[in-house]
Amino acid sequence: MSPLYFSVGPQHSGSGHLRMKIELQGDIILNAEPDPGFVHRGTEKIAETREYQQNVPMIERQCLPDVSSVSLAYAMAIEELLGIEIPPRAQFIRIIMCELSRIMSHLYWLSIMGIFLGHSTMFMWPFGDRDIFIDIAEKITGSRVSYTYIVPGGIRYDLPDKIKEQTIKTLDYFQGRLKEYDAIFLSNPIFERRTKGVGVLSQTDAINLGVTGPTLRGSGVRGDIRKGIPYSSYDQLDLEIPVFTEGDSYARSMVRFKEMEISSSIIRHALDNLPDGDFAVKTRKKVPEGEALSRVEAARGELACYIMSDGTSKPYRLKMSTPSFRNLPGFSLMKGSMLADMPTIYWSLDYWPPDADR
Amino acid sequence: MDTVGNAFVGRLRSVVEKVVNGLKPIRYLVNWSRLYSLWPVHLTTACCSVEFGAASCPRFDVERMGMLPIGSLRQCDLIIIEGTVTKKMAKRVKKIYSQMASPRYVVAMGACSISGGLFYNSYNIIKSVDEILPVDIYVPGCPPRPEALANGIMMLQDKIRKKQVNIVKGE
Amino acid sequence: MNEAKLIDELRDKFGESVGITELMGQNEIIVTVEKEKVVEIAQFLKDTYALNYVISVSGVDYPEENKFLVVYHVSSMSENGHLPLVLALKVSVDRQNPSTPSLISIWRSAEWHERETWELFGIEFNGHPKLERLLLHDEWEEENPNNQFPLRKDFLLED
Amino acid sequence: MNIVNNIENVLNNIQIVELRQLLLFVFGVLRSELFFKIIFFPGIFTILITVSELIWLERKFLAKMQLRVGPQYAGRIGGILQPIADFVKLLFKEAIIPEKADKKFFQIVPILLVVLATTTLTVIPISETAVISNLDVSLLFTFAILAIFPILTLLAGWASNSKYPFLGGIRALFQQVSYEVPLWFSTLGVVLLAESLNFVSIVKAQSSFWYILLLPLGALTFIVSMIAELERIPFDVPEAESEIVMGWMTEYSGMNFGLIMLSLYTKLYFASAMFTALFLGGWLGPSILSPSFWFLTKTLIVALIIIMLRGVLPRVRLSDLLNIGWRRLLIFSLISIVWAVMVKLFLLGVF
Repeated sequence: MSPLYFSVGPQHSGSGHLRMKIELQGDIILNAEPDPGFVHRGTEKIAETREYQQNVPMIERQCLPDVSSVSLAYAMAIEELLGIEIPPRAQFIRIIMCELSRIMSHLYWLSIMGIFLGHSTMFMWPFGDRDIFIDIAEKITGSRVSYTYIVPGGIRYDLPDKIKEQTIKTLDYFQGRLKEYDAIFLSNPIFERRTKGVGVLSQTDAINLGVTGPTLRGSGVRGDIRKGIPYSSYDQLDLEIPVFTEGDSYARSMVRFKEMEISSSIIRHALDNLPDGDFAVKTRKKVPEGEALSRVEAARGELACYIMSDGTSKPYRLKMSTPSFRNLPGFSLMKGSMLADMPTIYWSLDYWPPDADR
Repeated sequence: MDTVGNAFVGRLRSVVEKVVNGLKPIRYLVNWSRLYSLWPVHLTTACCSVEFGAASCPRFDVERMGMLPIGSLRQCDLIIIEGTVTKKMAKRVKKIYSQMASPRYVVAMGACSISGGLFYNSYNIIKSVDEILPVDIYVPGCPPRPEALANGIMMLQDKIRKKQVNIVKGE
Repeated sequence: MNEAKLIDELRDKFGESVGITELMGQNEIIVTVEKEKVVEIAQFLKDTYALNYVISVSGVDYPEENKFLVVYHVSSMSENGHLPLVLALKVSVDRQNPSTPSLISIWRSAEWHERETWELFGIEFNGHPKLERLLLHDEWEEENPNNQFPLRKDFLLED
Repeated sequence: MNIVNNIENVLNNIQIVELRQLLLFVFGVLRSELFFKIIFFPGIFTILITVSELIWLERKFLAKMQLRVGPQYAGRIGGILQPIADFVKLLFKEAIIPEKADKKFFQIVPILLVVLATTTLTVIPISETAVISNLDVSLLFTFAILAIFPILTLLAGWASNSKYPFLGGIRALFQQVSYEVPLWFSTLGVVLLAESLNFVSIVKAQSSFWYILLLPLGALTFIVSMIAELERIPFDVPEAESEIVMGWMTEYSGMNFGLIMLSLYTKLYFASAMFTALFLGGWLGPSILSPSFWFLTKTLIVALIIIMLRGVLPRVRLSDLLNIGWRRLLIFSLISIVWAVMVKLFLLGVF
C-alpha cells in the first residue's frame, strides 16, 4: 500500500497553530515533519524599531501562557548591560511571579494533554483551576494574562496587601486538586498505556538534539538553569529538580506534574521570608554599548535572550532563543510510532507555536 | 458551489424560503435555533487562543450559549479569529472559511485581528481580518477577557435574531 | 573550568585565526574566529571542553562594516546539568556573498537555528542538509523581489 | 366513543364506491392499535423525545462532571430545548456534498443509519403489551440489524473520498466487527437461561432473579462491547478528534450530519434498552410504578453510566482496542457461557 501523505494542518483539533506533514503507512508514521511559521510576526525585527521599555509587552505576547519568564529574561539582559543591581525584594517577587506563571503554564499544558487523549474532563478541571491562579496574578499585576509586571530595573509596583493569605489559601486548595488530577488522569491505566514507552528520547540524543526543559529532564539529564546557574536569588531557595530516566512521554508528563508541587512550595518559601525594601531601581533610557546574554528557566525550557546594543535607546539586535523552537527536533520522535501516538508525543514536548515562531 | 444542497431541494427551497421569511413565528424559530447552537471551528490563529480556552473553561463556560466545540469544519458555523493573522495563516483561513457550510459567522477577537494591534508594522501579518473575511462581530482587547468574548457572542446572537433568513446562498 | 586557560590554549593551538577574545560577566567568553577554521575550532571545543549544547545561533548585520556576524552561543550540558561556561563563537562573513560552513556535523542542535538564520538573513550554511523555507510563507519571494531577507538592516518596515 | 361512530356513518354514506372504501381503509388504519404503537407509544414519538432528552442529558451531565453549567439559555429552564435548537439549525444549514464524493452513497448512508437504528427499537418491549413487533426470534433480529452498521460506516467513510474519513471508516470497520463477536457470546448466557430468543419471554423469565445477578460477567462483556459498538469514549477511535478530525463523519454537514447524530443517540438508547431487557428484567419491578415507567428509568440509568464513562476515561489506542476486543473480551464471554451452563444445571437441580 503506497504511503498516505497528509498534513495535520493549522485547523485540526490535534495540532495548535502548526502544520505537520505526516507520511503514513497503514497506521505507522513513516515521517513527521513540523512546518512552523504560522504565527511568525517578526518580533525581533519590530523590537529594533522600539524603545527598550516599549518592547516588554510585545515580547510577552510570544508565550502568553508563561509570561513572567519571558519578561524576566529580557529584563535581566538589559540589567546586565546597564550594570545595575536589583534590590532583593524585587528578586523575590520576580521568583514568585515566575513560579506562578510556571504553574499556570503547566496547568494549560495538562488540560490540552487531556483533550488530546480524548479526556474532556481533564480539559476542564486544570483550566478551571488555572483561573484561581489568574485571580492572584490579576490582583498583583492588574491584568489576567499579559502582566508587563517585570520590567528592566525591577518590577512595576509592590505586592498588594493580603496577597499572602490569598496565595496560601489557593495553594492549599491546589494540593488537593493535584491529588484528584493524579487519581482521574495521570494514574489512569489508559493514560499510562498510551504514554509509557511512546516517543522515547535517550539521554545522549536529548543533549545532542539540544532539547530543553521538561523534555530534557524527562530523559535523565538534570538540566535546570535555576539549579545550574542560579539567577535572581534562586540560590537562597532549596530547589529539588524532578528527573525521570525513561525519556518517554510519560516521564516528560510526570516531570511537569511534579514541578507544579515544587513551584507551589517555592512560592510558599519565598512568601514567608520576603525581604522588605524598595522594589525597583531607576534605569536610564539609553543603554551603554555592548552585548548581553541572559538565560532563564521558563516553563517550557531554557529561554536565552541575547541583546546587542549600540548606545541608543533602541536595541541593535534582539534574539530570543525560545524553548519551543529548541524542542523542534523532538518531532523526529514520531517516526515509527502509531498515528494515535502523534498527539501524545506532540504535546508531551509542550510546544507552543507563537513561542517558536516569534 | 452551485450544488448548494439542503434538506429542501429544487423549487421547494425557494417556496420554503418565502414561507419562512413571510411568517414571523417561523422566521423567529429558525433564527432562534441558529443563535442557540453556534458551533465554533477549532482554529487557533495566535496568542488570543489562551483566552478563548479560558472562555470555554468551567468559570466562563461558553457552552451555556450552546457553543459545542465540534471537530470537523463542515458542521461548524462560527469562526473565531483569535489574534494576529499572518500571511501564511491567511491563506488557510480563507480556505477554511470557504469550506464551512453557510450560514456562517465570523468573530474577530483581539486587537491584532481588528487592526493589526501590537504588531501593526510587522512585515508578515494581515493588517485586519476584514481584508480576507466578512466579519460580523469585533471583540477588542489584547487579549480580550473571556467575559468580553462572551459579550461578543451575545451581540452576535442579537444580530442573528434580527437577521433575514435565506436558505439558498450563504450570507 | 577557568576561562583564561581556555583562551590561551585556543591562542596557541590556532594562532592567528583566533581573533579578539574577551571575558564577559562571570563566566562568558567571546571568541571571534575566521570562517575557514571555524569547523576545527568547534570540533576542538567540543572534544576538550565538552561544549556540546548550542543555545542559539543569531545573525547580526553590520551594513557600514559590510559584514554579517554569525554568533554561536554554546554551553556544555552533562548528565547532571548545566555547567556555567557559555562561549560565544563569532564568525564574520562578507556581506556580498554571505556563506559559512555549517556546524551541524559537530553540533546537531544547531540545525533549526542555522536554517532560520539562513531564511531571515540570507547567510548560506554550506553543508546544511535542509536549507528550506521555515517561517515565512511560500509567496515571500514574489511579494518582495528586491530584498528577501527581513532581518537585514536595509529591509525597512513601513510604520 | 361516539365520535368514532358518527365518523363511520358519514363515511358509509359517501356515494362514490372507491372513495368510500379508500377512506374507510384509511380510517381503519388510523384507529388500529398497531398504528398507535408505531407512531406514538413505543414508536417514533417516544424515540424522538427520549433521544433528544438523552442528548440534553449527556451535555448537562458531562458539564456537571466538569464543574461547569452546560447549555442553559436555550429554553429558559436549564437549556432543555438545546437539542431542538441544534436539530432545527441543522435542518436549515447548507448540506455540502463534496465534488469528489460518490454522491449516491454519500447521501444514502445517513438515511439508512437512522432507519436501521429505529428498526432495532421495534422489537424491544417497553412493557408487556407495548412492543411493536413481537417476533419470536427478536434477539436474532437485532443481531442482523447490528451487523449492517459496520458496512454503513465504512461506506460513509469511503464515499466521502478524502483522507480522514477513509481512515475513520477503516478503523470503524475494525472496531465494530471485532466487538460483535464477544457481544453475541455474552447474550448466549441469557438465551440459555431464558430458553427463548424472544425479548418478552426473556424478560418474563427474569421475574425471580434478574440475570445481572446470575450472569455478572456476561453483563460486563455486553456493556463493554456495546460501548465499542456505539463508538463512544473510551472506544472513540473511529472519530478520534485529535488524530483524524471527526473520522468518518468529517465530510457530512447540514441535515446529513443531523441524521447521523440522531442515529448515534438512537443507538445509545437502543443499547441501554437492550441491556435492561436482557439483564435488568425489562419492565419488572414492584407495582407501585407502571411497568413501562420501570423500563424507562432503568434504561436511563444504564445510559447515564455509558455517558459517565465519557467524562472519566481517555481514548484507547487502536492497537489496544483490538487487543481488548479479541483477547480479553472474547475469553470473558466464553467464561460467561460456561458459567451460564453451570447456573442452568444448578437451577435444574442437577447438583
